[in-house]
Amino acid sequence: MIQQERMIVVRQSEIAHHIFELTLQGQIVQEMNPGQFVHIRVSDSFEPLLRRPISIANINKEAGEVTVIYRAEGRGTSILATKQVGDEVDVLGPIGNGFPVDAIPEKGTALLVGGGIGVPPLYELSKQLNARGIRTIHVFGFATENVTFYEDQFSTLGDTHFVTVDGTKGTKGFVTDLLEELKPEFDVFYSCGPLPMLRALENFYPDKPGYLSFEERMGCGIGACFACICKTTEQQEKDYVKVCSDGPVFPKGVVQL
Amino acid sequence: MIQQERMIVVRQSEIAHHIFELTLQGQIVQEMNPGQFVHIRVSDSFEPLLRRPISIANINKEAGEVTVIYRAEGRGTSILATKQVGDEVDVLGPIGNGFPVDAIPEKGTALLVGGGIGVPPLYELSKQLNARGIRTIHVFGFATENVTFYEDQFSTLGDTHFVTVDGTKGTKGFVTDLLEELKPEFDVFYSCGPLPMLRALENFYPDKPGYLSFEERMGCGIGACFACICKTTEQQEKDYVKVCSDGPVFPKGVVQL
Amino acid sequence: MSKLSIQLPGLDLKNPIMPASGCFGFGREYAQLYDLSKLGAIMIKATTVEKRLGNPTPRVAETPAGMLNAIGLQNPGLDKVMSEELPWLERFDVPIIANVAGTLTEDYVEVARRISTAPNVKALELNISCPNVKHGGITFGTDPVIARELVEAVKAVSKVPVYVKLSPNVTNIVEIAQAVEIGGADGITMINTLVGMRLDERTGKPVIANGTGGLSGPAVKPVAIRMVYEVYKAVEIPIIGMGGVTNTQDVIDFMSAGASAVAVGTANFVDHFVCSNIIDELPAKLKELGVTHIKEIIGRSHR
Amino acid sequence: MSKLSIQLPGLDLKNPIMPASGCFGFGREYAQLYDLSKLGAIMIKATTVEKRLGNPTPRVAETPAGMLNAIGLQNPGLDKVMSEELPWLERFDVPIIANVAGTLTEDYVEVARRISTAPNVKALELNISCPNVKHGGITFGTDPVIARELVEAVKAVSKVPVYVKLSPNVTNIVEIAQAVEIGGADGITMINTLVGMRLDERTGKPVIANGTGGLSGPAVKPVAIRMVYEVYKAVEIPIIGMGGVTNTQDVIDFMSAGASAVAVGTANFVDHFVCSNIIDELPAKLKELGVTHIKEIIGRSHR
Ligand SMILES: Cc1cc2nc3c(=O)[nH]c(=O)nc-3n(C[C@H](O)[C@H](O)[C@H](O)COP(=O)(O)OP(=O)(O)OC[C@H]3O[C@@H](n4cnc5c(N)ncnc54)[C@H](O)[C@@H]3O)c2cc1C
Ligand SMILES: Cc1cc2nc3c(=O)[nH]c(=O)nc-3n(C[C@H](O)[C@H](O)[C@H](O)COP(=O)(O)OP(=O)(O)OC[C@H]3O[C@@H](n4cnc5c(N)ncnc54)[C@H](O)[C@@H]3O)c2cc1C
Ligand SMILES: Cc1cc2nc3c(=O)[nH]c(=O)nc-3n(C[C@H](O)[C@H](O)[C@H](O)COP(=O)(O)O)c2cc1C
Ligand SMILES: Cc1cc2nc3c(=O)[nH]c(=O)nc-3n(C[C@H](O)[C@H](O)[C@H](O)COP(=O)(O)O)c2cc1C
Ligand code: FES
Ligand code: FES
Repeated sequence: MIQQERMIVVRQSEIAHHIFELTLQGQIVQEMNPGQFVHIRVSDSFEPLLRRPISIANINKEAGEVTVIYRAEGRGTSILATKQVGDEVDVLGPIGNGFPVDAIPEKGTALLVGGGIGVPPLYELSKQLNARGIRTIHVFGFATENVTFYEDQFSTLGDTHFVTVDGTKGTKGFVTDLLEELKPEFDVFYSCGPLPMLRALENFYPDKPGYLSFEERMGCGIGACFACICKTTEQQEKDYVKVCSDGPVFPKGVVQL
Repeated sequence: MIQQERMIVVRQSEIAHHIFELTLQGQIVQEMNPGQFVHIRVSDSFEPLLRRPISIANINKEAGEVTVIYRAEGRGTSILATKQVGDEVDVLGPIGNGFPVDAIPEKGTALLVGGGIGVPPLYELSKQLNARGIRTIHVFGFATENVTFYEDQFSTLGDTHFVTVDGTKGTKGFVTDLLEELKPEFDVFYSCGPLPMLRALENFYPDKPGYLSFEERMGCGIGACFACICKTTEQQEKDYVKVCSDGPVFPKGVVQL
Repeated sequence: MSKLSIQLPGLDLKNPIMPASGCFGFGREYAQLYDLSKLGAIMIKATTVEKRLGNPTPRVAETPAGMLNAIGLQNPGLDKVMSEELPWLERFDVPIIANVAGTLTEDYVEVARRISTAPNVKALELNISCPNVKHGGITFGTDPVIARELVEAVKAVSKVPVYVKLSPNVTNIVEIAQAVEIGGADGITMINTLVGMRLDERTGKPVIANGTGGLSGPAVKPVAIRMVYEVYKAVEIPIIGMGGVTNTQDVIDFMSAGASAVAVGTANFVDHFVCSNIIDELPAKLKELGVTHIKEIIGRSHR
Repeated sequence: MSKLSIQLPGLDLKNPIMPASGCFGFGREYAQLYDLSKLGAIMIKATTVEKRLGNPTPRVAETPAGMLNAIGLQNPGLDKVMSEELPWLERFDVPIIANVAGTLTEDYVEVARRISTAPNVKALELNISCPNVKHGGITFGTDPVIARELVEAVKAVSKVPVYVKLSPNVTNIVEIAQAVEIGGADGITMINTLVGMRLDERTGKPVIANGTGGLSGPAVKPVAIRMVYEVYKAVEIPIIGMGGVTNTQDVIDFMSAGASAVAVGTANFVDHFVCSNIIDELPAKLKELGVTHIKEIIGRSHR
């Protein structure tokens, strides 16, 4: 159930260039699943006005803590980056349908493909897949070395490969270049990242089941305002889906890419 | 000269109910005089948009510190009240023409009459008058006991009398009731407070020289926008004065009351 | 709570607070958060004869103390609204105000005729901010004659009172308000959004795919208050005010200016419990103002 | 700094940044803060034939990300502006744009005729947001015919190019822009303030003594950008854009939408060095955008 809660900042740090890791404590953590997101109000004033959707990167139900990882670039996320331990943050969540952890056969292998700030939700996903005994392969693309993060964290969970556009870390190029080279064996792929990456991936693995997480500008974040619509493919019965409440994760082939 | 400076909060505390004492450090303190004010931007965002005019209550040129005392009631002052030691505050100042400390004969007596949040500028004034060897009598009106402040500070400078509307501290009633009773002997009066008080005072001492500090809603705070106009009395050559740049202090008889 | 009750044509409101059209869908999502029976009324998303898929995305953009939207009246169409959305809403004890849109007078008439028969639809809200294709795309709500004629046509078929939602993008809103009053409107709702635009900082192109969007949120409140104030002086029919309401004080402000009830739009996206919270806070606010019934606030700016 | 220079009718601008009329007086106060020769131009406070004392106070009120003002065109009158203010401004190397106001066409004509002879006045800005007493108080700027006739009358006497300042409180701003272009306007400045109101929270009465006031500041920027964008497509004459500019990015946005230069109003009250700071920051911003001369930005939204 979606709730609105004033969560408490328990940790915040800059883990890469303009990339922040923020841990919040509160009741609503108990309801969270990988691939869902929270809708964060960064200020109690009306400037900026709208909430910011941010993916859930790490869930710790015992401690009642959730970690998000975000790039502080625009007006809202820059304000979020100033929050200090003990501050309250107004969070609406958890929202949406996340990654299906059980969409993969037992002892199977999952390919997790992330791009930039699309990588965070794959961390909790990978943790939960590993907990189910699934092998995970991580292939992540970033613009450049100084915006990469969580290499150690992912490496303890499975094979982890980085690719950067400028070649400053790992292979040079895009994730598909690396996949071409690695030719990983797997059962299901899960992905989150920029649209061109999702598109390339769908074309790259036409025969594999996959789940993609989408981004769209949001208003309400709960399905009421029709801001975050994606057109569906012709095979679908519905003409459109809402990223916030129907997604953000959809099986491949649902959303028109 | 008016300057814009990011001053540093060195102290802030609530000294009465919703009444805050804030001390800021910066270069512009060197230029300050009693009765002038500073124009404070309470937030770097545009919400709230306008600066807040606040009187200078205490100047410490050696330490480069200025103290202001304000009531945190509206949107802007409430934000100001959250500033913590070390925070920066954007201050424009010092602004306007303050109280003339030398408008009184040597060894003379000054009557300082303040109402509520009009009391603060009289503190620096009293300090400077006392430094010149002037005797000061302080008569201050407040709504109720829990919004009074600086009794000790003023008492060390001269006779200090409080009056409250509800009688919870000092005499019950208005400053004029108390003046009726005290019948103080003095040479010049200085006053800051609500308009009805200033009006009553002008009528009360028709034969004494006096200086009154005015309030008006402000835009620019420096004389450019014509927001803070007061009509002048018929005796004046100019039709109007600007509270920000011509005032906030005017000799009695200048402003139409 | 009877000190909050308001009677308006067709509407028996427990309290004067209702979500604005387009900001609350058909209620399903917010029903997850709180009991919709608490609300004074619900203004549902614009309904058109045929389903509409709306504009390309991005459809929203943030602006200083406001937002732009160009949803494009996306809705499932009259049939589905009648067969699925309205019956679902019947579980709540709350009157529904159906927002009616179209591009031809016939569209409005068709939606009004049928939707006004739904048992829980207690009033219509004519969204006259749509471009009228017959008159070369000129917006219904910007011409007093076209607006009046539309109201007359809808009034002729509607089984419930008709409120007309005014566009603020006009030189003289009083003229439009008087025209729809003459046309037979039972009430006025105002304001709809101001037309605005935001550009992408890097490319300089409009952020919203549609180019322009409708500005809403706190930024527009001064314009909305001014318009409610002006229209209140000029018409006899009641006004439901909106535009930038985010808290209880804003409700008092709109009612002071002359609104008999108040709708909350954009603020539902920022504080998802805002309508519910305002309803809880109103009694204390009335006490603070020394008022025994909220009706006494209506139009006090003018007294 | 020549990568910032802009040539417009009558105006040789070092850079496209100028304070907006009414927000900078006649320059004296801001001259205490920085060298006015740095500015592209200065739009001085509205000047009328006779001195005006303006409206009662309070004249300003704060609103979400904006403010209302009802100064009421207070100014010392044409004689004093000619004999004291303009000569004083001659010490700076900066073109002056004289904002001209009145309530009769004759008033505008008289001010325009005389003020356009001042050596440093390089252009006029006709403030057509004033009510026209002859036409029953209808604002000059809301009727295309009245607006065009006013421009024709002023053009007939002015010795310098005439820019017309458009009011945003109209149904169709393009129509007004085209009318003043036909009337002979050399350029357009836009937008003036939106009419708004704020109520006192306790009493419910308007905060501003005048009742309504003009809304300015960041809140109105989306409306201003939309209008500049629309007018740019419809006229050939250049536009000086304004409405909510607070920083360098806002300047880029207005120029992208089609403005050839940009005026900064309310922001001068918030950051008193804003014009000077923007001028300093523009070169780096152009570099960031990969542009060699600021002209290349003008109208890029449309390309
Ligand atoms: C489901 C979902 C999950 C996301 N998860 C993450 C995450 O884990 N980490 C992360 O860094 N980012 C994530 N994003 C993107 C993040 O929401 C935007 O980067 C952020 O909203 C930008 O806000 P700002 O204040 O920095 O920028 P501004 O420029 O101030 O934003 C202006 C407006 O545009 C919206 N906006 C701008 N960019 C985007 C975008 N890419 N997607 C949606 N809205 C946008 C903002 O929400 C705001 O309403 C996610 C987006 C979605 C939809
Ligand atoms: C020269 C001068 C000196 C002042 N000195 C002091 C002081 O030392 N201590 C103190 O507590 N107050 C002082 N005031 C009053 C103080 O400026 C206001 O209380 C304050 O601006 C209110 O801001 P807010 O954010 O609390 O209220 P809001 O309601 O958010 O204010 C909204 C707008 O109205 C303006 N405003 C509201 N009340 C006043 C007022 N009384 N005078 C001028 N503008 C107002 C605000 O500046 C702001 O622009 C002084 C005012 C002036 C003109
Ligand atoms: C996302 C969104 C969708 C809207 N859709 C509609 C609509 O379908 N019909 C309508 O009459 N108004 C619509 N509106 C306008 C609102 O009902 C309301 O008039 C306007 O937003 C001003 O109120 P606010 O500032 O409280 O949002 C919409 C507004 C928003 C923000
Ligand atoms: C206090 C104030 C006074 C103004 N006076 C005038 C004026 O005399 N003549 C005029 O044409 N515009 C006047 N304006 C309008 C501004 O020039 C400008 O068009 C408007 O404020 C929008 O710009 P901004 O949002 O940057 O302030 C005034 C604006 C303010 C805030
Ligand atoms: S953000 Fe409102 S429907 Fe998705
Ligand atoms: S506040 Fe602008 S002239 Fe005084």
